[in-house]
Amino acid sequence: LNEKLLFEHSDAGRKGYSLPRLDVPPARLPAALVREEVSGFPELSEVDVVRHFTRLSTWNYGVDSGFYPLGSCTMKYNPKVNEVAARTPGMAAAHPSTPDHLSQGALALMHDLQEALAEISGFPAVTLQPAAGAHGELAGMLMIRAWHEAQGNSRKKVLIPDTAHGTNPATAALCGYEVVPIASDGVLSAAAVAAAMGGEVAALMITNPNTLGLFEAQIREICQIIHDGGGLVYCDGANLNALMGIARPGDMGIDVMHFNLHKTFSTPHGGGGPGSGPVGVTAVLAPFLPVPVVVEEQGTYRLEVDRPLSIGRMKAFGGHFGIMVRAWAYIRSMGGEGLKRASEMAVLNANYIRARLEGTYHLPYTARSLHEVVFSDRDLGGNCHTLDLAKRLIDYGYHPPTIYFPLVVKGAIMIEPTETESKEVIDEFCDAMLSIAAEAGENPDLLHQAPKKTRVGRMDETGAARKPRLKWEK
Amino acid sequence: LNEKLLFEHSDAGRKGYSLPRLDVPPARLPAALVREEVSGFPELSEVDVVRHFTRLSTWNYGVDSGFYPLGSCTMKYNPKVNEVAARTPGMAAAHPSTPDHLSQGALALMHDLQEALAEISGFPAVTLQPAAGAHGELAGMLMIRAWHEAQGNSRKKVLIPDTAHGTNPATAALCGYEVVPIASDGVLSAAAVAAAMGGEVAALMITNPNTLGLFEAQIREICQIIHDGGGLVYCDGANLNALMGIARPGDMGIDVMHFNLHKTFSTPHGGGGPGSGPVGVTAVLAPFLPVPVVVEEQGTYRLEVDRPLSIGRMKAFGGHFGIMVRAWAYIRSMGGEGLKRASEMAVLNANYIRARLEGTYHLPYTARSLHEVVFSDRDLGGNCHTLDLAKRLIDYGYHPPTIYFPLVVKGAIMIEPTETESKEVIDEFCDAMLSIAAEAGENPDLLHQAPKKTRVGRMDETGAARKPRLKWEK
Amino acid sequence: MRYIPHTAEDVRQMLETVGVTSVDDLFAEIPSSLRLRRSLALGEPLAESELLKKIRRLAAQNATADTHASFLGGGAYNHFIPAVIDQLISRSEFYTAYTPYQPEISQGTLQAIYEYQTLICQLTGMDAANASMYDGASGCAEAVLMAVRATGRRRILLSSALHPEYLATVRTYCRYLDLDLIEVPCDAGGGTDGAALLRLLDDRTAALVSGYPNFFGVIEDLSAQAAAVHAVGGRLVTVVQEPIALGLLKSPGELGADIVVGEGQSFGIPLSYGGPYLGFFAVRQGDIRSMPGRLVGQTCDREGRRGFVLTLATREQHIRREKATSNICSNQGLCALMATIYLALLGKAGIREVAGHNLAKAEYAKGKIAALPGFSLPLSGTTFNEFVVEADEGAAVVLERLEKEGILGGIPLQRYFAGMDKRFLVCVTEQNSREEIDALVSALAGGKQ
Amino acid sequence: MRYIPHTAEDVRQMLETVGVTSVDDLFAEIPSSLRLRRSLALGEPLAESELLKKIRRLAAQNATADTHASFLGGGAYNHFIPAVIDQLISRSEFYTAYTPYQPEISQGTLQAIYEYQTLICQLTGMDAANASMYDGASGCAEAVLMAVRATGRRRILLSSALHPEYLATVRTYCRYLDLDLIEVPCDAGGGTDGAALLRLLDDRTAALVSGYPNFFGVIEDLSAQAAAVHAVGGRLVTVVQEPIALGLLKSPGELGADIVVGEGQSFGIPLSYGGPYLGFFAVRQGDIRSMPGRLVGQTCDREGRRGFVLTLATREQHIRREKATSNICSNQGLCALMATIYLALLGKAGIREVAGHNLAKAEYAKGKIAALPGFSLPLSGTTFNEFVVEADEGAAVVLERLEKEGILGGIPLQRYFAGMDKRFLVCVTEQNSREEIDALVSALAGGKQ
Repeated sequence: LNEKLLFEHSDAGRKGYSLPRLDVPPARLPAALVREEVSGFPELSEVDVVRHFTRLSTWNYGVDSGFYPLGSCTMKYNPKVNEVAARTPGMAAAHPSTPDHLSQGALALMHDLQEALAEISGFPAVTLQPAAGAHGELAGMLMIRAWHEAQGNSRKKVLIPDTAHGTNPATAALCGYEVVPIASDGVLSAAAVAAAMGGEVAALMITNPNTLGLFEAQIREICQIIHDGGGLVYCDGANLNALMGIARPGDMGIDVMHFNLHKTFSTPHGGGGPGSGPVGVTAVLAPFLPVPVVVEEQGTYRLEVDRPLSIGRMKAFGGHFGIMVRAWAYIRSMGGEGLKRASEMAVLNANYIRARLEGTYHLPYTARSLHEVVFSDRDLGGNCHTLDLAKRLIDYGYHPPTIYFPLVVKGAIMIEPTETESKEVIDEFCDAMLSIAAEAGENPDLLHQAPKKTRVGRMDETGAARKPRLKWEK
Repeated sequence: LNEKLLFEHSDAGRKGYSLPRLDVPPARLPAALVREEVSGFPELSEVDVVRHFTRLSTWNYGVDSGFYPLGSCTMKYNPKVNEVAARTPGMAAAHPSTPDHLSQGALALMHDLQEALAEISGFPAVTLQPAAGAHGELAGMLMIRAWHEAQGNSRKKVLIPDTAHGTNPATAALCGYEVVPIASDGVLSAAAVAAAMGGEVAALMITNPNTLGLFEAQIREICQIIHDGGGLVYCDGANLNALMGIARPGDMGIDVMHFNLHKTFSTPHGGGGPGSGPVGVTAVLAPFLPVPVVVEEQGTYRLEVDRPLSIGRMKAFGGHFGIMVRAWAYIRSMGGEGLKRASEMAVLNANYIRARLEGTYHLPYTARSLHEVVFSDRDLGGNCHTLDLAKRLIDYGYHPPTIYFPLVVKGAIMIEPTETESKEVIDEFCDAMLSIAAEAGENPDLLHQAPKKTRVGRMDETGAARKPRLKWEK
Repeated sequence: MRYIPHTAEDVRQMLETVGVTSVDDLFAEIPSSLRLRRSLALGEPLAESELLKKIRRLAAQNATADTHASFLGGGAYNHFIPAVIDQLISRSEFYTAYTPYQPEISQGTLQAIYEYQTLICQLTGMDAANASMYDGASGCAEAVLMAVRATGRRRILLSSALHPEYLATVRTYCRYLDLDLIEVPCDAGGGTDGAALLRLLDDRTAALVSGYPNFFGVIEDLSAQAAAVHAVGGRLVTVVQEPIALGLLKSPGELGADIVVGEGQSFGIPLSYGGPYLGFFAVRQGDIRSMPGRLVGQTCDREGRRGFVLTLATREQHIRREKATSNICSNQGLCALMATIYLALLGKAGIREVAGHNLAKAEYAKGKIAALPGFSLPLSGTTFNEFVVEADEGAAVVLERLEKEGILGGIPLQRYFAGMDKRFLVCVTEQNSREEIDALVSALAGGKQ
Repeated sequence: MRYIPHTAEDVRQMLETVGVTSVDDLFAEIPSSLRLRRSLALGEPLAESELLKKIRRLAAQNATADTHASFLGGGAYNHFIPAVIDQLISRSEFYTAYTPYQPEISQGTLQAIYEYQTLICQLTGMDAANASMYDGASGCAEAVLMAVRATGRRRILLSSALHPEYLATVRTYCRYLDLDLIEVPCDAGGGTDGAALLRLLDDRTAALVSGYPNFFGVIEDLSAQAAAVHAVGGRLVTVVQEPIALGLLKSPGELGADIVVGEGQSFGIPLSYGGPYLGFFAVRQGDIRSMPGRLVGQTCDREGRRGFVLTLATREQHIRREKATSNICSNQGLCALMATIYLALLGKAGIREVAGHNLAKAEYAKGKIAALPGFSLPLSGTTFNEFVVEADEGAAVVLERLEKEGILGGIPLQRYFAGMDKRFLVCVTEQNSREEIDALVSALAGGKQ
């Protein structure tokens, strides 16, 4: 089925909305302020709108459609009861400016979540305000800079390993920092860090386990070097799903870390958002947390805003509360042992995939994997590349892995299965991967022409960027 | 994507359900009463179950997927707010044995719905208990028989026109009646009824508008003949969507009629049910209504069960309350004028389809159509039949019309568009119908091989019936 | 009008194509004397926000397990409903579809029903199940009719420990079919009296119909009943009004039942003040073609791919008309889907565990109540999750007292049985916490404990 | 464990394939000294039923428009949300998907965002909109950064009538970027002071940032501000915290704005105690490549079929790293979808009608309150659906009194502005009935009317 744009369905006079009869006298604005109409706006009945979006949805692929092994994105199952929890009227309809004493349920939940994240990560203080991982990074790096400034110290450099997410350098830049890349050999060595450290260096930004799915085994030594040099260590928490109940970043010497509630804590990705990116910090950094912070005193909760050293606000209001409710529901449903089991099974799944594919696909880094595994397209035959493999997987009914990232692996294929996938699902996926590798040698056109079973084929992305068409016009 | 059966996914030890820790001592039944296990039951995690049914759903076609012109089924849009209304906790969680004084909200809604149906149909008394149209028919015919018996009158025959739904004769048989068919010529003539009427005839069962979409214009005279002969008239209310606010069956001389809340009143069909089949009757028949009946006294509502002439219960409890909530929400959302507009636009849509297709498709009965129109496959070329047309429509993205019914039309194609379809949708459908008629002449294989775009093609139905496989076995 | 898309211009163009000048002309075949010359008195249309306000106001006038501690059972049960079910049945491909007449675009519904049929067979121990009936009561009536068809006999023995509303429904269905409906009394345990049964059984008997558990919560001796009724050539119809019990109890099929019907509401279907619920219906292999209702069967398409279709439709009304096995022409499709999802989530271990919790909670409550002065458990039979309590001071007084403490204490049996004014039926499920049960006991005792 | 499917046998087989003997061995690379040697102290897992009980108990401790008559606005608005929205966004293909990196299986998300971008352009009168930002406040901060990039200037004038939390967010984002942030005071009408603005503008000025309507509900004179800021070569950044107003008001684009950002929560997104909301962001044609955030563009596939893709990604962090226009690497996908559905349902007529109701209700309330002794409306500017009230007895006292009568009367301005202890901000939307407004007025008067 094809589906036109909303605007192409429109017919003058239709409406899919109803208002009660106006029970007060009508009012007018001064004519000079008033527009004619919202030109171009669609006019549709309710059934038009419902069919339109129902049809659009069928062109999408979600976690509920099938296996979604997007590396570094932790596409785990999103429990349905969490959706119910977030929609509980007393939660979903609460206005953010309601007085604290009439918001005790919301505040209690936030406080409980802060405490749970602190326990999981080993950081004594947590802010829930940041809206997403990158936003949490920004908050974290601003706190690091604020701490340095509070010491009268204006260091200007940040060390970032070559395996880092692109947000890390972008965030450092937003804090007025200059980025100094460090080469790793899959795992960062304390020696490399020691060589790069100096009096100008404010911080190191690290991801652990890193984007190759490898544990930064020298993390303790690395933190020690940075600390000894007067710097702080930021950890990108995107890969926390490997570590829950196993090891805590706060115990490793790290000073700041953000959480991705939409990865580790099972909240839905929503087609690109909203996420939520709380940040945990050491006691030293706690005074710098953004406001508001939820504080408990004798069983009563309040939003504390008067914190003189705070970096300020990251956004309006207290953060993505609706996402917090879901994450809280997840943590309470799993319990401490359940979270540990989640990390264990996530790591087992990744290692099982690795074991099944290793002979066929090239594995550039061979240290033991944690929750994800990165292959390359080196050994694919028939002039087939990672992109072709990805598109062919679509025809097999799978969402492709993350591709061409991390940049340190040429033609990277980054697979993160998560713990919610059964052995059955993983086996079928591995079978497909092996079958595609065979096809690449025998019938490479199957890969080059893929996908064939989708509503549209490969798109002209170059054309899209060269002459951008960013909105519909008649 | 293929999808195995639940049982084929199963793996010993999985569970998608959780219970609180048992807070009382465990108990045991005498061992002789206890089974080993429920042999064969599946074992799945929550994500397994969610993916399974999500995938299955994508093989279905619903009203929200597109146009569903199934004649006599009134597949109108099912408003989303009605789903919310039915799920309101105070409604969805109410136990049917709650004392009346603690169920006033539910009872008030039922009473209000009874009154609204009475107003729409012109019948002074309404029961909401029957579970579906055929169940309402049964209740209605039992009341007719009970009335006769109460008069000491044991007539044994029921007149049924050849255009009737198959449920009509089946229902009459369940009431111990013998069925006497009457031939109509599209519309039933008073003369034919007069000729068939006699002292043995308990009732006439009629559908108005009938299954050809034609109004039974002599209905008043027909009712008079039946009444004069000592009989009663039952009306199948399946086609009420043509008449709301236009004319009322109760004003035509009809004695009993059932409603289909899942047709006329927009409640979802649910893949085959649940429906709801209230019945309206004249004052004379009111004492025979099934129990319970919702009664109001000075603003207080109660379920009345002590009605000595009642035919008894049609089922446990008060009926399909969840469906009643949806129908009530629909009626209140539309108001009196809105319901009339619905019937008007439903009839306009049917006549517009008729006008657009009449030159190409054979129209066996030419009286003015109301809410549906019946064509035949007589003029289809290439040895194509109604079934082929239906399957080809699937490839065009439509649900086929009702086919091979009513029986009086050979190769019937029965199209009911309903009022919720826009001119745009209807035009596209008519274009498809015309295009298929052309294909039948030019390339009949397109029809014979259809559908091609579905997950499975035409099924071996004969094989299925010859050697029934009605459950999965290892 | 948010549900009707026609603009004035659409209507103009369409009327022109039809060849009439006004919408009113479309109704020209309706005699003028029959036209309604006034507006329907149904009030102004409500905006969506007003409608929701109104329904919430009404809903607030109903007592439920959210507002009260509830011990109501008696054919409708307060079990936990996992959130997954509503999420999945709310997919419009399921709930806005019609009967799967076109199998090529209905495989979702068809496969789910096939799975449902399988689950019901596994649970009941029977060979085949239909796609569902309206509810337990009407399913029970259809079972009686089927037993009559299958045996050619016209005498039906009905246990008087069946749900009274099921009995009433059977009577309605059979009202004009010239059958002998005979009630079999109960024994002191609350089960069908075995001695009386033997007296009443004869070679004109088509069937014995009894509950498992029965209306009083008592687990009947199905083996003995099966032996007795089979001895005279009749059928045993087993009615399961609380099928969670089958997670623990031996299946009726194993004990000799010939037709098993019941109420599936316990399987993830909201109480919803009485409906829609789910009648399940299962039979032995030899009786498949005389079973009422829809059936889904496995087959394959032209290319050999597995698929599912409605089958054996020759039994049904749209083909057989007055000779049909039943006049039913729908099934409880969406409710059957709910039950299928529910049972899939529970699985083999879950159904047993839930049943175990129900039993344990009810036994705990029984023990506490039996120990209270002024209260007794008058029936000695083994029960599952509900049981009859007798109160010296009278059921009505006691229940009213409980109500004042926010407890819906049970169903007064006087509602169904004249003279049982001291008895009420108490149901305890996995949803009732120990705290709630203790509060019930304490309130029964007059709050003086 | 309902979310983890591994059985003991699965684990055994998988470990064997991996070639280790225990799950613990998988973590061998983690130094033993870093291993957590105890269980996480997070308590027992809750069953689904317990979880729901717990969340409901918490939810009952929050006051909302369901429990109180609410006149809270100030950047988050109580508008009606049609049921359709939740039904559609609950389709798992939408909400469980990730960023549409693979366009062939993401056309649903991509087309919806393209429609969203179009709707935002139509509403704001701008040429291009991105796929959304976190919220209005962070969008406002990004707009400041963009103005700095686009002009190469470092001086920013911020209206002091902007939402105080937006101002605070701008300050946080700019904290270490060496910019001059200067506040422009308000005039007596409650708008940005025009004379002060002219004094502060100079050729180092990158942008003026002002609200429309502003935090006090007042409709600013955008034309004059645009003329003034353009005269010195700067940009006008318009911040719309209540975009329902754009159903009636001239679009910022028409009045000369260069960058329009705002909060889209009003468009069908639940209040949800402050988030997730929706930052919209729109610019003129020439600025597209310096805009932050994701963009969806139209293109076609190899066979010429129309389709949509993420485009102009060269601006973004995963390609440009430290040179990116922003560090944002997500959008508010699902919230943008809600807004798209909301606006599609309202359409051209609906958005105007809703805006008209808001205006009418607020004007009605203003008239009644202005007439009360002891109360005044201190600002003379034209407002849309919120306005400032001054109470002689002090805002805190008044609001506390209202609270006791079940009314959330408004936001005390003392919370943000020292010395404004008599003022509070009252918001009236289409959700407030006349009855509620009258009750507010009566309660303000001390209930003595």
